[in-house]
Amino acid sequence: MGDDRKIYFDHQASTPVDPRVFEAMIPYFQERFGNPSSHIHTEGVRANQALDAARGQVAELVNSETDEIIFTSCATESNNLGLRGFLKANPDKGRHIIISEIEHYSILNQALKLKDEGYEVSTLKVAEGGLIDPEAVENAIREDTALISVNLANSEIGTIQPIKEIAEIAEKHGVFFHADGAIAVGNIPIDVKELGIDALTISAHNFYGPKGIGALYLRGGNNISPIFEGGFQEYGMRSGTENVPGIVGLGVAAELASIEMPKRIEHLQKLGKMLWKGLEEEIEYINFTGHPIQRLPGHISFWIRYIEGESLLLMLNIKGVMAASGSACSSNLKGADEEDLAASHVLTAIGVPAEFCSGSLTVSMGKDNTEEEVRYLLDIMPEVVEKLLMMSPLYADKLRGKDPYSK
Amino acid sequence: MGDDRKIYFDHQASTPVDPRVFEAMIPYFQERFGNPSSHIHTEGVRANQALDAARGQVAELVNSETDEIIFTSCATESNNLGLRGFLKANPDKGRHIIISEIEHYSILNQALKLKDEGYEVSTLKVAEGGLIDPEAVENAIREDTALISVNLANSEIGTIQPIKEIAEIAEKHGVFFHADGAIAVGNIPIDVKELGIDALTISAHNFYGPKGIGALYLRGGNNISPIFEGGFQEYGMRSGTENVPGIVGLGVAAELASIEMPKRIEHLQKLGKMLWKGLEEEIEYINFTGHPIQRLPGHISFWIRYIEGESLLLMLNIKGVMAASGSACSSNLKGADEEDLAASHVLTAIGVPAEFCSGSLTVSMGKDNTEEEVRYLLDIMPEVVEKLLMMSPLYADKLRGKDPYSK
Amino acid sequence: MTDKAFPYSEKVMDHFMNPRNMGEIDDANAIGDVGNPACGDMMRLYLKIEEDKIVDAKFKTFGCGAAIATSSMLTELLKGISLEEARAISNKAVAEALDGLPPVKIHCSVMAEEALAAALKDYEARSGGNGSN
Amino acid sequence: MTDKAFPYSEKVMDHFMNPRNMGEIDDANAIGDVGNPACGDMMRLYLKIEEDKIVDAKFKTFGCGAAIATSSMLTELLKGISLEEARAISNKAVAEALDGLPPVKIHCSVMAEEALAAALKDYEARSGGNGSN
Ligand SMILES: Cc1ncc(COP(=O)(O)O)c(C=O)c1O
Ligand SMILES: Cc1ncc(COP(=O)(O)O)c(C=O)c1O
Repeated sequence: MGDDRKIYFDHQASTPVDPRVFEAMIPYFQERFGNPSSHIHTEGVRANQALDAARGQVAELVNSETDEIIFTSCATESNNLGLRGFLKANPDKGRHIIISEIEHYSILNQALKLKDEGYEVSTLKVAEGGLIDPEAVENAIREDTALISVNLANSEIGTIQPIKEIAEIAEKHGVFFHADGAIAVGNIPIDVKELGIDALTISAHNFYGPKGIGALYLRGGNNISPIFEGGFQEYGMRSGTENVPGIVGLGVAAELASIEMPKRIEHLQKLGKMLWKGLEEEIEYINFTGHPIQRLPGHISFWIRYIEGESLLLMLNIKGVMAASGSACSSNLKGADEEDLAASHVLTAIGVPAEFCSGSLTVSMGKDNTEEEVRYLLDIMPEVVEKLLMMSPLYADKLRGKDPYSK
Repeated sequence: MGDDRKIYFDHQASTPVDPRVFEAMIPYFQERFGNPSSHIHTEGVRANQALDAARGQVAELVNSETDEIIFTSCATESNNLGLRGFLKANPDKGRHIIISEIEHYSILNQALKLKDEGYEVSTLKVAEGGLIDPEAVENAIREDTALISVNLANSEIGTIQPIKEIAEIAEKHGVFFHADGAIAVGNIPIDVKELGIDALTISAHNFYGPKGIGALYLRGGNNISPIFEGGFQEYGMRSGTENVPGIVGLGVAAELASIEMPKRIEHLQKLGKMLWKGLEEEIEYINFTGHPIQRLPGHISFWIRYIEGESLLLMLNIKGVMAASGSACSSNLKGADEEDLAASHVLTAIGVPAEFCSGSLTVSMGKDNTEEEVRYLLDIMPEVVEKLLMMSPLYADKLRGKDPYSK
Repeated sequence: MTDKAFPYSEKVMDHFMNPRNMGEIDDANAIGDVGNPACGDMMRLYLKIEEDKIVDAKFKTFGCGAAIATSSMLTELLKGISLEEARAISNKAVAEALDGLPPVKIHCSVMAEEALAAALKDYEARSGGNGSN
Repeated sequence: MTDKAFPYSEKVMDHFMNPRNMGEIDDANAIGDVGNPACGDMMRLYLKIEEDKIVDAKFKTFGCGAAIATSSMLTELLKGISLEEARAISNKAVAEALDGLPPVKIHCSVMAEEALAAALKDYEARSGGNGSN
């Protein structure tokens, strides 16, 4: 299988823990392993201090108050706490919610459950580049709208939403506004005060922190109920012994992101442009997805006519390049039923015809990727694509003049 | 503050991660950091294989099938998934549940919420040693009993419940039976098949695994609903990107526990006996709590007449000994209201008068504690107790013949 | 609930990377065209049948790794066998020949069986229905 | 929502470990006995008052670290001051003198204030009520 090169271009699915983050976590496994609820003894106090410090670091990253950060186990949990927790605590706020059609499953499937429970859900359409129209949000708001939830950036197509504009509308109408920042926080500048949002989902493993830890920013004064009961940790909003090393890791990842973000973004934008341009020049049947400008730095998504995405990914992987078809963390094929194999809801939403969605690819670069790695991908793409085109009955048809993609 | 001795006697609150567990986790932070849902590339596949291996190790520890183990973020979540998840999926099973009065807050507070939602809750009394009477369980079962949940071992008083007997009764009446094994699994032998239970809560940080990871054993054929929605990880029962290093750690902790348990128990029983005997001989006003025999190895709990628990703990901590007053992980004093300062529900349940509960202490030893450490505690206890007695107005009254503890 | 999923078996990967009999048969007398790109998979099977015997088999496939590997394996199994033997080839046989497929990819082997059935039906139609059982 | 809780300040720990004025005053002419063990805290304050001046103060306390430290600090504050000055001592003053208390322990300083009030009331009762304002 060629050389042993391993190029990781799937940072939207997960990122490696930064060595400095890991270094900071180490003491909390074996030495400083106390339970933060053990207030009375040294180890408990130390654990508590670690929590406080991390809370401050995360607050700093998003410009919130320290006590507006609630630690959770993942972005999925934060999304559930943000929506379900708010609705539970505010049953009088109405039975209508607004989301977009390109949300992560942790929002979409909640919306489905909420529908079962009698809520009405307005699902906003997006434009071709994946952008939500703030005006559409305003039009969707009703007397009984309890909340709006929108993803800050989409993992599959990279599009960054006009959050500030939507937040202004939400505020104007007094509607609670949650932004799913799972793959945005730590990767692009986010200032909750400047944006004016009520809640924000934060995911450590998407910006060089560990898996198993997330957070929810909740603007002071907002009331939410926990989604599970217990010993009242996290201001009573998230029970369970705190994942201290994970929280410490999230904190340090946040601090590093605060400091290094401009440098990281500059680097990723350069790589992104290089890849975009290279692919555009070399791959004849390529179609880029998502917004050309309002997108995550270093995130390139596309589909290629006549060839299927998984087989392309598999071939790239054999050549040492790891990328994703759609959102890797959005669904679990293990034991899933056939439905999950259907075209991505995000791609159909941005107008890619269902029959072409299975060709979609997401290349998401990280701070440690290099130009040389991008060059390597550009080097191998043409032959891999050619090989799959040769196998494709659709391409054969096209060569015979019956192009399935030209109507 | 004397020498720099640090003796950790608070293993019921949390345990240090075993060096071998930590060693096994290390690669999954920086090298093998893939998202298990990234099925198509090498890093995703590796992450997936790590999950499978850990699932097998945990299954082995409790003698379940591999696919009967669902990973969660903590015991609190497992308890909520076990109860709430079952009730959600089985609304036709009735609106009555049975718990005991010495459950952890993650069960007690759920029961309160369930009451609000129209469920009826029978709360079983316990005997002086903290034991639940299986006959009382049988008497509490009604036509509409949906589930029974009982803690396998209690963190505050160490008592181990007659789970097999209760499970037989539950089975006889066709009632779902969940056991909260948070501090029992990994510390005493547990065989779900032999016990005949439907669900079991597992907590990694209570047996030398990391914080931030737990599991729920769910007997095949039982149906539960997730408590939050998302991308269908963990057989659709627990969404969110998996905490891979945490899961790997839980797996190895389980394997080590499987292998070393007899040795660990023997060691802890020896330490426990030594401490019990020593305290009995040296501390005049001591009262042990919990069951003298049916208790966690290495777990000693007691209260001392005339003196208060927190001040005793503080003094011990200054002398380098870390122990707990009641269950450290059961409540969070940070920002809690005065109510939390009330007497422990567990101690009042076993008949300790409320006015004495604040004197309670839990010394929970671990596999790496030594006889020398026990001897040290026995050495310092008399002078610490004496100092607090001298400060106590209650003791002064007793010396004057007005003993508040003798009626 | 199942625990085996990805990765593919080595055999699947081998057939994916080095597909056997990939291409078209210009003078095929049996073509099976099944699936469609909207479902993520499309397979076109070409057979050359002489005197109730499959003398050549080729394919073109648009689809995932499993789809390509099952196509490749199917053509391998078909080459040189009689029509009767071919009719007995089930999706399970193809999957087994590949040392198994992940549960979510079983449909690929079903597609292979369907492609074969379609090709045999095409052959019957072309030959006036005299090739049936 | 608050973030500062334990640990206690160094001053609290110092007064807890080395309580000042621990004990009883045999000829106290003002005793304040408040709290009860069921609430986790009980404090008994002994004062020796001469000509409207507190010449001695001692305590016995059953309670947590904060309860003991506030008792100790209260007696320190009281020694040598006039009754009028004593009446002005609030729970806040005691807490502040200890460099603050965790929010959940504020009730300990309240108990100190109550013990003082009870002792002063006891003094008034003993001296026929002529010490009040
Ligand atoms: C019996 C029992 N169940 C559940 C828990 C909750 O564990 P965690 O805080 O790790 O979620 C505890 C904590 O001590 C416990 O003792
Ligand atoms: C926008 C968005 N929200 C939420 C999630 C869920 O994250 P996790 O699986 O870490 O809980 C993802 C995962 O990719 C995501 O892309």
